[in-house]
Amino acid sequence: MNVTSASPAVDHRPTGEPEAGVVARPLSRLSDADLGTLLMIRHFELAVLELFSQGRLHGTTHTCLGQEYIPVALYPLLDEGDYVFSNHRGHGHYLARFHDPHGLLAEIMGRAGAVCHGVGGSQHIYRDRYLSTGVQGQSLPVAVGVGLHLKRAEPGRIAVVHIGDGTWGEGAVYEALNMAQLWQVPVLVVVEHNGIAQSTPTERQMSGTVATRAAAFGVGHLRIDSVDVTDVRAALAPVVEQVRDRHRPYVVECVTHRVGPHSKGDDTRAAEVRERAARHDWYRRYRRDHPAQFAAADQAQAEAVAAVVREVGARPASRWEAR
Amino acid sequence: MNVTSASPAVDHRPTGEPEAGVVARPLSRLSDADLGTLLMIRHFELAVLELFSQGRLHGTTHTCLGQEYIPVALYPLLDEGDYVFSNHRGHGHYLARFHDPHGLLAEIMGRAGAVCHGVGGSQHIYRDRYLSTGVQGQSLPVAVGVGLHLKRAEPGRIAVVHIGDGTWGEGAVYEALNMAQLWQVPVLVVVEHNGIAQSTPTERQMSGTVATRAAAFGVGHLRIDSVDVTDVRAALAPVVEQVRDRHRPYVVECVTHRVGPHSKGDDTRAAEVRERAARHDWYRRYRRDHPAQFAAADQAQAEAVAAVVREVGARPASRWEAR
Amino acid sequence: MTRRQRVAENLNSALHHLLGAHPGTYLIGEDVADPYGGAFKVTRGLSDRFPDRVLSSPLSEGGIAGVGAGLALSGNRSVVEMMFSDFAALAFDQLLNFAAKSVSMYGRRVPMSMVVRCPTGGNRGYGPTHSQSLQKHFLGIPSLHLREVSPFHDNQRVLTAMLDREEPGVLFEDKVLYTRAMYQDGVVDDLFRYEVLADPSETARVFAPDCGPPDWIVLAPGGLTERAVTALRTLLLEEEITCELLVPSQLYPFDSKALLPVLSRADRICVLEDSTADGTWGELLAQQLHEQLWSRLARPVLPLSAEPSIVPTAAHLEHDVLLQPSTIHRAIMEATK
Amino acid sequence: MTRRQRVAENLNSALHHLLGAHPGTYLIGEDVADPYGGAFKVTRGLSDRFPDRVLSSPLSEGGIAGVGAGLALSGNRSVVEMMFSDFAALAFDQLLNFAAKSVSMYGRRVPMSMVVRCPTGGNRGYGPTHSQSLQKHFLGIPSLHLREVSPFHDNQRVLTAMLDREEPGVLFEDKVLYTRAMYQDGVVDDLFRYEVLADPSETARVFAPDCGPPDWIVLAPGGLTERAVTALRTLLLEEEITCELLVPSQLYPFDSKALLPVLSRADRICVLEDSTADGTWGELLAQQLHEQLWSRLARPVLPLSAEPSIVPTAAHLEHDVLLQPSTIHRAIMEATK
Ligand SMILES: Cc1ncc(C[n+]2csc(CCOP(=O)(O)OP(=O)(O)O)c2C)c(N)n1
Ligand SMILES: Cc1ncc(C[n+]2csc(CCOP(=O)(O)OP(=O)(O)O)c2C)c(N)n1
Ligand SMILES: [Mg+2]
Ligand SMILES: [Mg+2]
Repeated sequence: MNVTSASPAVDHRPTGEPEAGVVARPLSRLSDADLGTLLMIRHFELAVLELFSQGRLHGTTHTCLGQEYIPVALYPLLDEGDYVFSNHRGHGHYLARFHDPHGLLAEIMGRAGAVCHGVGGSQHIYRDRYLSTGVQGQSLPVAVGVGLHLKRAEPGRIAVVHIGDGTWGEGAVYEALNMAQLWQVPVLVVVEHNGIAQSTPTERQMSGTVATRAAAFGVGHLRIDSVDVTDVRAALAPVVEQVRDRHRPYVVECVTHRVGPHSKGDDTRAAEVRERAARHDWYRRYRRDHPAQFAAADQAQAEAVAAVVREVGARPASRWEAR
Repeated sequence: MNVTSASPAVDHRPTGEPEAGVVARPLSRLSDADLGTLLMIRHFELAVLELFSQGRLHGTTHTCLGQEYIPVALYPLLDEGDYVFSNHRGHGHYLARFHDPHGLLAEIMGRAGAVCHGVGGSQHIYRDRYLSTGVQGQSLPVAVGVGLHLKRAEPGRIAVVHIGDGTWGEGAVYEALNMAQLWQVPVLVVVEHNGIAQSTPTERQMSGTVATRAAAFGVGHLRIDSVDVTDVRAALAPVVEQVRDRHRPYVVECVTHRVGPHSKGDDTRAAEVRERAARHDWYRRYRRDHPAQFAAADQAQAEAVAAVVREVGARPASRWEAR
Repeated sequence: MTRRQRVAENLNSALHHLLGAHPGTYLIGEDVADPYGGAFKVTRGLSDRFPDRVLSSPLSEGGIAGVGAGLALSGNRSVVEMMFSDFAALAFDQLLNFAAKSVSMYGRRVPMSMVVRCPTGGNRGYGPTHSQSLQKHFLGIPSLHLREVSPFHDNQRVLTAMLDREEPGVLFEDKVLYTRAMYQDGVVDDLFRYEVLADPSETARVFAPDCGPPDWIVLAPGGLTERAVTALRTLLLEEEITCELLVPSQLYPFDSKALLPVLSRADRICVLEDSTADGTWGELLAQQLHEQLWSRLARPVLPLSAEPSIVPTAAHLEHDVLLQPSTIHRAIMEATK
Repeated sequence: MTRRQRVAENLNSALHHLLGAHPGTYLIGEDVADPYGGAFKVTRGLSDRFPDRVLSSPLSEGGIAGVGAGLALSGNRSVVEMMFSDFAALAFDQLLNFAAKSVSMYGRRVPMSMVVRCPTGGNRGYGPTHSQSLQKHFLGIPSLHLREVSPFHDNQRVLTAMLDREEPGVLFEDKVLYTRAMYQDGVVDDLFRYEVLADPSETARVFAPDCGPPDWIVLAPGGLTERAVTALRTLLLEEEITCELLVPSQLYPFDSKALLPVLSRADRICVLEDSTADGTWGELLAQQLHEQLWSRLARPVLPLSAEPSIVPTAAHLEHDVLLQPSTIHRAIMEATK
C-alpha cells in the first residue's frame, strides 16, 4: 500500500523503472463480489470497443480500462442517498453503482431499456442520484450546490465528483473549490490522475500538482497510488467519513493508468508509455497474483457481458417519449 | 519594512491592535517626484468623489484611496515597452504611468481631450501599452497571450496585471496562472489585497491565501505589507528583474487598505474597520513623519488638481469619431 | 393615496416572500448579504432574515450559476444574482450546457427550479462592460425561458411563475427601472391607461382611451416602457399617430397567437428593444407576425434597436447609441407615411 | 483526375499556409500538437513545423480565448481552436466582453486579428453537449464576425480574409464536412453546377443548368450544403420544383443587398440552419429580405431549423431532431402549394 497525504508531481513519464517494485508487489485477494464488479466493467469496456470496431456503435465513447478499481473501491463506502457526479469516462462509475450493464449498453447502443432512453448516450447519464455530463469541470460547482442542500437538509450525505487530471485546466474547478471550502460543504472530489488528458501528458497541461491545488484553498488532499481495491478502500474510508461528518470538501487523487485509448483508437502515446501503463494494470497483476480465482471470475464475466451484448443488441431502438 | 515570501492568511479583521507597531514606524522620506505623484493621485481621487457628490459625474467610479503607493512604487521599475493591465480601480495606475490627470479626468467627465474620447470612461482605458477593463479576471489570460508575444518577439519586456483579492474568485485567474507557468511567460500579477471585495471581507470570499494559490501552480509569490514606497520598490525590484530575465510569472501580493468606499459612498464597513484602514493610510502617516515636505507638496498637488478640474470642467463634450 | 412602490422595492418584497414561503429557496450572488444588500439594494434584509439561505458569494459568476443548478437539481428553488447582466456571459456554459440541458437531455424531464436575475441595460453611464442588453444571446435555448421586469407586472407573481415552471429562467431587470414606480390601478399618466390582458401571457396593454383602433401596435419589453410611453405621447400629440403599447412579461418562449386579436387591430407593428440589432427578440417576433399576419400588414414589422455599437460611457455618447423616445418617434413617424 | 481535397485537408493546408506566411501567427487549442494533431486532425503537422507557435493548451476554453486576444492585441494573428463549438460557451465572456469590445470601446479602432475555430453540429452521435450549432448566440455582437466553412470556399482565402479584417471572428466548421470533398470546377454532381458570385460576398450559387428562373431560392450555411443539395434534387426530380441554393461564406455581418439581383429571381425564399429556431440567422435574413422584397414575395421567408430540442445521442433520435433532406423537401413542397 502506498498512501501519502502530500505529494510531489506524479511521475507518469517513461523514465527508468522505479515503479518495478510497486508492480511486483502482490495485490490483495478480493471478495468475489468486488472482483466480479471489476471484471464486469473490464469486459463491458472491451465489448464497447469491439462494438465500435464492428461499426455497430454511433458517436464516441471513453472507456475506463485500467481505472475500474476506483469506483469499485469507493462505492461500498457510499449509500444511495449520496450523489455521484461522473464525467465522460463514466461507464465504470455507473456499473459499480448500479450493476446494470444492460441499461448502460442499451444507452450506448440506443436500444430499448436504455437508462436515459438513448438521449444522453455514453457521457450524459442520470439515474437516481448519479449524474454524468460531457463538459469537463462543469459538475464541480453543481456539486457545491448539491452539497449546500445535503448539509442543510440531509446531513451526513455527501456529493462525490469524479474528474481527471486534465480537468484541472478549467476555471470552474477553482471557483467550486473556493466556495466548497468557504461554505464547508460535503463534496469529495476524486481525481483520476492517469497522467494524460486526451493526448496531452500532465506535465504539459498542469503546472504544480493536484496536492498544491487543493492546498491553495485549504482543502484536504490525499494521494493514493495503489491499484489494490483493499488498500484504496481503506485509504478512502476515513476521508469519506470526514466529508460526511464534518461537512467539508476533500480532494482524493488516485494515481492511475489509462490502459486504452482516449476514446476509440486515438492513442498516440509511444509504445513504451503504453506498455508502462499496461504493467500497472490491475487486470494483469491480479491474474498473476490470484490465477485460480481470476480465471473463473474472468470467464464468468466475459460470458455474462457477451450475453448482455447479444441480448441488448437484439432489442429494438429506444424511444424518447418525454421530448 | 516587512516582506515575507510565504504568508499565512492576511488578517484584515479589526482585532486588537497588533499592527500598532507597523503604523508607528516612520515612513522613509521620498523624492519630491514620488511624493508628488502620490499626492496627485490622492487629490485626483478626492476630486472625483467631490464631482460625484456635486452631481457633475455620470455613471460610477472606483477610487484607489489608500492604495496609491503601489503603482508609484512599481512603475519606475517598468519601461514603456512593458504592458500594464489595470482594473476597475485604475486611476492611480494610469496617473502613475502617464502623469496625465487632464486626459483621465476628461475621460471620466466625457470632455474633449479624453484619453479614450469618453467612450471607455473610468474603467475602460487604453493608451500605448496600458489597458484597463471592467470585467474582473478577464485580463489575466489576455496578459498570458501578451506574455507569449513578449517572450518571443521582445524578450526582456513584461506584462503587469493588477487585480484585487476578490478577483481570485474568478476561474480565469487560475486558467491563466496555469498557462503562464506551463509556458513560462513574463507576467507579473500584482494583487492589491485590501481585505475586501466591494462589501465582502476577504475571509468570506477567499479560502486559503494568495500565497497558497500561487504555490498551487508553482508560481513564485512575494507578500509585501509595507506602504512605504521605498520599501515596496526595493522588494519589487528583484521580482521584476526575475520576470524580465527569466520569463516566468510571479505573484506579488501587496497588503493594502481601502480608505474610501468601494465606488461612490457604498461603504457599509463598521466604523472601526474603516478607522483601522485609515490608520494605515500612507497619507496620514507621511504627514506625521515628514510634515514640512508633505505640507508643501500636498498644497501644490491640491492646487494643481483643482486647476485640472477647473480646466477640464470647462471643456466641451468629447467627440467619438471612430465609431 | 399611498406612495407607489418602486420596482426595486417590489422585487425586494417578492424575494422576501419567496424565501419566507418556501423553506427550500436560496438566493446567491455577489454582495447580496446585509448590510450591503446587493449592488442595487434589491436583496436588502434577506440575509438577516434567512442567513443560511442567502449567501454572498465570491466573484464567480459561472460558479454560482452552477451552484444554483445544483440546488435546483436537489429539489430546491434557487435565485442567482449576476451583479450586472454583462457577467452572465461568464455563466453562459452553465446555463446553456448544464442547467437548461439537464431538463431534457437525460431522456425524461428533470425539474430545475432556478432563476438567474440580471440587472440589465444602459442609460446610467456604467460603460461598455456594464450596460449591455444581452437578452438576445439567451434566446432559443430549449428549456430556458426569459422574462423581463416591467412596471406593470408584480414580481412576486413573476418569480413564482418562473420557479413553478421547473425550468431554468433568466429575469432581465432594467437598472433604470429600479428607481421607478410600479404602475397601479390602470393608470400610466394623464394621457394613458393600461390593462393586463386576460390571456395567459398577462401582457400589459397601454392605450389612450377613446382613440379607436390604433395606427400602430408597439411591442416592448419592460425596460423600454418609459421611453415607449414618451414616444407614444409625442406621436399622439404632435403627429396624431395613435399607438398602443404591449409589454409582455415573458420574452421567451413567446407565442404571439394569443395576442392576435389585439395585434390585428393595427396594420403596422413595431418592436422595440435595447440590444443592438441582429439575432434579436424583435426579429423573432417579426418572423412570427409575418407568418401570422402576412396579408394584413401594411408593411414589414419595424424592429427598433440600439445603434450597432458598444455602449459608450459618457452620457452624451451613450444617449446617441441607445434607443431614445426621439428615435422611436422619428422611426414610427417616417414609417407611417 | 486528381482526388478532390477533403475539407479537413483544405483547412489543414490553409493553416500550414497561414503559419508559414506570417511569422506572427499562432495556433492554440486542446490537443492540437503532433502527433495527435487535434481531435479532428485539422492541425496535423503544424506543431512539428512551428513548435513555438502551435501550442497544445490545458482544458481552458475561456483562458485560450483570452490568450488569443492577448496575442492579437500585441500585434499577432491568433487562431484558437475550441475542440467542440459547444465549449465556446465557456469563452463567451472573453469573446463578447473583451475581444470584440476592445476593437471599439477605447474610442478608437484597436486592431484584433483573431479567429476562433469551432467544430460544429450534429449528425455524428456525439450527444447533447458535443453536437450543437451555436452560431445564433454569437450574432449581432459589434465587431465580431462569423463565417462558416463550406465545400465551395477555400479556407486559405477564408481565414486570410478573417484575419485581415483585424476584428475577431468565429469560424464554424460542420464536423460532418471534414470528411467530405471540396467541390471544384463548378461541378456539384451529375445534376447540379455551381458558380461563385462576383459580388464581394463570394456566395456560392448552386443550380441545375437550363431550368430558367427558380421557384425557390434556398439560403444555407456551408454545413447544410449536402443536405440542401439532396433536397434540391428530390424536389426537382419528384416534384418538379426548381430551387437554387445560395451558400455564403460569411454569416455575419450579412448584407443581403448585394444578393438582391439573384434573390429577386424567385418569389419564394427559404433559409436553412442547423440550430434550433428562435433568435437565429434565418430570422435575421428573413427580416432583411422582408424589408427589401416585401411586395415581391409570395409568402414570408420560410426558415427551417432543427426541432426545438437538445440533440440526442442515439442515431435514430438525433436524425429526427436535426434538419434532414426529407424535412426540407416536405416543407418546401408544402409551402409551394
Ligand atoms: C470543457 C471541455 N473541454 C474539452 C473537452 C474534450 N475532452 C473530453 S475528455 C478530455 C480530456 C480530459 O482529460 P482528463 O480530465 O485528464 O480525463 P481523462 O480523459 O484522462 O480521463 C477533453 C479535452 C470536454 N469534454 N469538455
Ligand atoms: C466579472 C465581474 N464580476 C463582478 C464585478 C463587479 N465588481 C466590480 S469590483 C468588485 C469587487 C472586486 O474586489 P477586488 O478584486 O478585491 O478589488 P477591489 O475592489 O477591492 O479593489 C466587484 C464584485 C465585475 N466588475 N466583474
Ligand atoms: Mg487524465
Ligand atoms: Mg479587494
